[in-house]
Amino acid sequence: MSLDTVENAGKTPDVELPWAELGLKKDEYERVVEILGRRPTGAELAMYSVMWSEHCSYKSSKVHLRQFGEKAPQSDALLVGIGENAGVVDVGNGYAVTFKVESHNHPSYVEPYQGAATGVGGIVRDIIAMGARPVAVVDPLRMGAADHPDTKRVLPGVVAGIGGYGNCLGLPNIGGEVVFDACYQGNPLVNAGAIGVMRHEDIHLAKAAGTGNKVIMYGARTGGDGIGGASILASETFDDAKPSKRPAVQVGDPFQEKLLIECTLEAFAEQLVVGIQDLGAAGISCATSELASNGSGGMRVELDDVPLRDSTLSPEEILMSESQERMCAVVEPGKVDRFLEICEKWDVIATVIGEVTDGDRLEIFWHGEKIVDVDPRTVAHDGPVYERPLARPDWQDALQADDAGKLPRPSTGDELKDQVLKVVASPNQASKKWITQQYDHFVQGNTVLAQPEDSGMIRIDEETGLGVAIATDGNGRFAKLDPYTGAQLALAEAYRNVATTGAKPLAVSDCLNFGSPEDPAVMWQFAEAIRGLADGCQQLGTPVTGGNVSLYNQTGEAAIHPTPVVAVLGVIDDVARRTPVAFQEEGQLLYLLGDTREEFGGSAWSQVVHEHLGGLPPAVDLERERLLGEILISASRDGMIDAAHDLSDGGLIQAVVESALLGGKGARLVVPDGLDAFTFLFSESAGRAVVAVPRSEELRFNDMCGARGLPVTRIGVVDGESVDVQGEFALPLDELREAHENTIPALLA
Amino acid sequence: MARVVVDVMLKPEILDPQGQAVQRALPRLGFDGISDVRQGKRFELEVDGPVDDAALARIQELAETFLANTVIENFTVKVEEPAQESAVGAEK
Amino acid sequence: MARVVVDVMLKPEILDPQGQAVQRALPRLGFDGISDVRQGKRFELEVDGPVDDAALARIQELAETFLANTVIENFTVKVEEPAQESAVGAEK
Amino acid sequence: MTARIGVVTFPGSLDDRDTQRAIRLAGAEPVALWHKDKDLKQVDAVVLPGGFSYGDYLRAGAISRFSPVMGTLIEQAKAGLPVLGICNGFQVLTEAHLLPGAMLGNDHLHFICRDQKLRVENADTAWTADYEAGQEIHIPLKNMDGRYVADERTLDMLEAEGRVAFRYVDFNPNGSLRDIAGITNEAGNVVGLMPHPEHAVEPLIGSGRTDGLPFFTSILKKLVAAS
Ligand SMILES: Nc1ncnc2c1ncn2[C@@H]1O[C@H](COP(=O)(O)OP(=O)(O)O)[C@@H](O)[C@H]1O
Ligand SMILES: [Mg+2]
Repeated sequence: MSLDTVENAGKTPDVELPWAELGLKKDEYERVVEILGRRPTGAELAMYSVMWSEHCSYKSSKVHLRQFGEKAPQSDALLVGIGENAGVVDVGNGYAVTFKVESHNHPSYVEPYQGAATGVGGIVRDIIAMGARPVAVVDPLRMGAADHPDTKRVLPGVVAGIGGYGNCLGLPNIGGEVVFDACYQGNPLVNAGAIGVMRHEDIHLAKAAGTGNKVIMYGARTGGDGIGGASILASETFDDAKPSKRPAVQVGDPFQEKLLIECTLEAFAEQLVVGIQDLGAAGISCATSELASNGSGGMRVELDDVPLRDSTLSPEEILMSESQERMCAVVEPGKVDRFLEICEKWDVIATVIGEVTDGDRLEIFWHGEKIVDVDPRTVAHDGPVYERPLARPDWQDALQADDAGKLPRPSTGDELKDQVLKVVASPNQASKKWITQQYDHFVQGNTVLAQPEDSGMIRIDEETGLGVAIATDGNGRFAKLDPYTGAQLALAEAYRNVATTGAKPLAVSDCLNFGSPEDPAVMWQFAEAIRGLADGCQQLGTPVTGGNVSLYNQTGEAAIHPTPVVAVLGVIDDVARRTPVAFQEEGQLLYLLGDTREEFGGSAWSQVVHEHLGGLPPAVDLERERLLGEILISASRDGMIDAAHDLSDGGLIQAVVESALLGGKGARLVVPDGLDAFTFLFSESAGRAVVAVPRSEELRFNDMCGARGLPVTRIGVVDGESVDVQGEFALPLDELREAHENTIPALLA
Repeated sequence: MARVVVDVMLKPEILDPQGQAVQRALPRLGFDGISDVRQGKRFELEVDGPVDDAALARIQELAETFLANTVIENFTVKVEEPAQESAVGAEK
Repeated sequence: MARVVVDVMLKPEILDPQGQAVQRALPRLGFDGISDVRQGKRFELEVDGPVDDAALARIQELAETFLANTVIENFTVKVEEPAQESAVGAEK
Repeated sequence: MTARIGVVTFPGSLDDRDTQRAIRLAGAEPVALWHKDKDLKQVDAVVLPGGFSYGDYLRAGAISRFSPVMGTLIEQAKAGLPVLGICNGFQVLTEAHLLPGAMLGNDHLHFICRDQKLRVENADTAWTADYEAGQEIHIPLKNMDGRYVADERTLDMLEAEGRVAFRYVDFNPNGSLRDIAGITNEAGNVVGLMPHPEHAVEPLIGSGRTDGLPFFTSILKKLVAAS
């Protein structure tokens, strides 16, 4: 069959297109026919099918995600909310910050290096598309069992890919996570986040306004990569001679993306850009339909003008290609020449492919024939919305009844010591230095804090020292035990991590990684997690500015743990006040902030010592988190603390060991009255941090906590060459260091 | 002892940023007339014992499972006959 | 149009950690009997027009000044005869 | 008067802005130079900054070495213009044969980013006069292709002529022969090293030390004295 034009589609209403192979449901196809008033052309079907896919349309998650808007707390800081490429927050002094987390899970399993690399590339383009200069990246990762042979294939490849791309772009990597759990064996999670900075007046939105304005594609040539269904359209049904398998994995070119960043920023600086959109999932289909539908008019595109890497591509394939490192800008006719000049300066290929029209149609032409004639809103915004059935899993009660509090506990000091060593050396608690030293932390010369600090911190203004901090957290084990609480715990931990470094938490982005939405149990986990996160953000006053949903993380019947990953962004008015994790000086007093309860459900201890997952996760008290945050920020501002570390996985002992190893200074700890040593060391109660207070500040610090009603307990002092728990055990720093630092290299190197 | 060479190249439809960077530099160096450059990997394996069909089958498998990722790369396996080697080029 | 292949390998006296990493992984993958692995680069150049002596001389120069760094690498230049190519191996 | 120090931006340069900041902090005037311009804008010295010029494709520095700016730079460096190559800049200098030897992939095959201890072996170059010979400093290091190699004869010559400018101490992060972190040409005006002094010029930022600042004050003093 030759070219399927709009005219042809009108004349041949009975031709049945392969909608099922493209992933559309029968009723979805019928809706397309209804919208158009005729059957779609192949090119139109290509566009609808990708734009109405789960990934692009959020059809299963939309009804739940609405809560982020409905429950959004009043926040003066929010300049651009959910719905744009990334949210934008005011951080003062005329600066705005944009940030977002996305997933690149599946491709990273198939081709770890390129999958992870292109994940970084994609999230960075979202940031540029807002008008911002990207300033840092983070990479929350979840892998299969640490000792599984396939983990040795996937993780080093993923790390090399993230580093390979981010390092080459010149973006410091300032945070992330590495979590191992067998549930991720066939579905590792590779999430990537980026932060960008701009002046308020530079915020750009994805819209094509102004009749006669030109649509310019620039960046890499379009190739046949990342085309799923289009090749079915193009080959099996329309032209059997074509190769039917196009690669689903793409190779990234970070060098090209670096040039894209520079030339985009130069064009912004000269105010040449009316609207801009990156080309990510669904490629040109997405960029043109979104630009057009967010603008006032229509758009006309000459597909022949798209620079190609492979001249045999069909128009359907060009529309669906997900080739990396491409952008689309809308530019006034008088400024087109200058825009093209800047692209040429940076050796970036740029071509005018269309213009904004005064109609309301998106029309696409190929060899002079019209192959697409649609209302762009129906493609970009009117996708199907599903209220999928959800049901609390039948195993949930039994899981929660299997209380971790009943597990045998260590009964002697020696036993306690052995278990401490075991936890500190376990893959999830061990130092991730082998991984993070493959990332550039220094580039751009503004990094204040990076791994292994509680949050990453970047100076954004040299004059004043204004800075931003970011932390990402998630705990699939907690979320499995109770998805509502689990999501709030992820939020609480990221919030706490930011506050611990002295920054004020402002806003949230998230990446929601779950199994199949067609499984009611998974859908229930998903709905509960969103409800928890939305409620939590409302209570903490930190709006969700954007994020990403990744579903179908499932091997056969087995879904991953529900894994909401939460990123919290904070601001600090002078980075000189930042509080580091490392103990700074011998003799400083150690205080534990917050309440410690017997909470072991989902804990590191239960996993490492008993391979157990059951019971309830720690309780969440967000008012307490907020108070703790305020105290940590005030203490940093007033110079009352010299080091601080939030407590999370592994409990107090893990935090103290990390601060001690980083500072090269030991600690003497005393078990406080009313607690047994085991609970003191291993409980994972939320809302806690440990701080080191210079003796001169002791009174002032205690008074402040007392006045605000935050429980504060003196637990010891920074001292010596070991971590010493009075009456229980002493562990030399050397021994702890070996335990903590050798695990990951032994598994991966 | 014999040498087996495994050449691994990106599939033609996959972007080859390295090859492209080389090609784009050629005009600046004063080289015209080269319309495409692809850059891949060459593995030289020194095999103990005879390179019989069984040995080659195993190397074929090695290439497929380890030296190349066949999602994005093609490979070829060749036994190198020392005499024939540098057909035109001189080894420098 | 013809294809010219330039193979670039590290000089024998230069440590090749990539090749060594491959070789070290072999026993784990169940492959014995390979005593050495070296990893290098393969460039495939598509040449417009005939590959005559003049063209080859130019490519030789290109390899020497650009594709290889002769401080550390050796190279060979070969015209690829399409028919002869995959001597033993199948292209996968 | 103060000195004007050029910083070349190649496509893919990353630390050009940081290097300009370091020059400013040292009290000199940074001047942006563009790879496509042959003109060096009459600067008094040039820094080739770190990064991944041309993506490090082919070999690190191999493509940049042929850019128009390098034509002029090679000529003037031979005539005595002070040139500092940091990381990618060092790689460009070896590819351009302004410095002997070559840079290869790290022996452990990974990118490595760390605060690295170095010893200043030669404090007589244009860029190291503010250090003492034998002084140990900490400078951030971050690279994929940082393994310095040269044949034995060249290495012996470098040692004999005191042209090993910096050596890694306690830990060799990339397999460089004889722990070489940086070298100088015979005249001492061209220096290249893998670690990044421009990332060690402010307390709090990066490694939090200022051990890298003397690179920039050394050249400033020399230039001001000469003028
Ligand atoms: N994949 C990664 N990329 C970058 N940084 C990481 C990564 N994994 C862990 N880190 C960093 O290592 C440190 C410890 O991580 P983690 O134990 O997860 O922190 P926390 O428990 O405080 O959230 C943090 O600074 C974190 O940002
Ligand atoms: Mg923390």
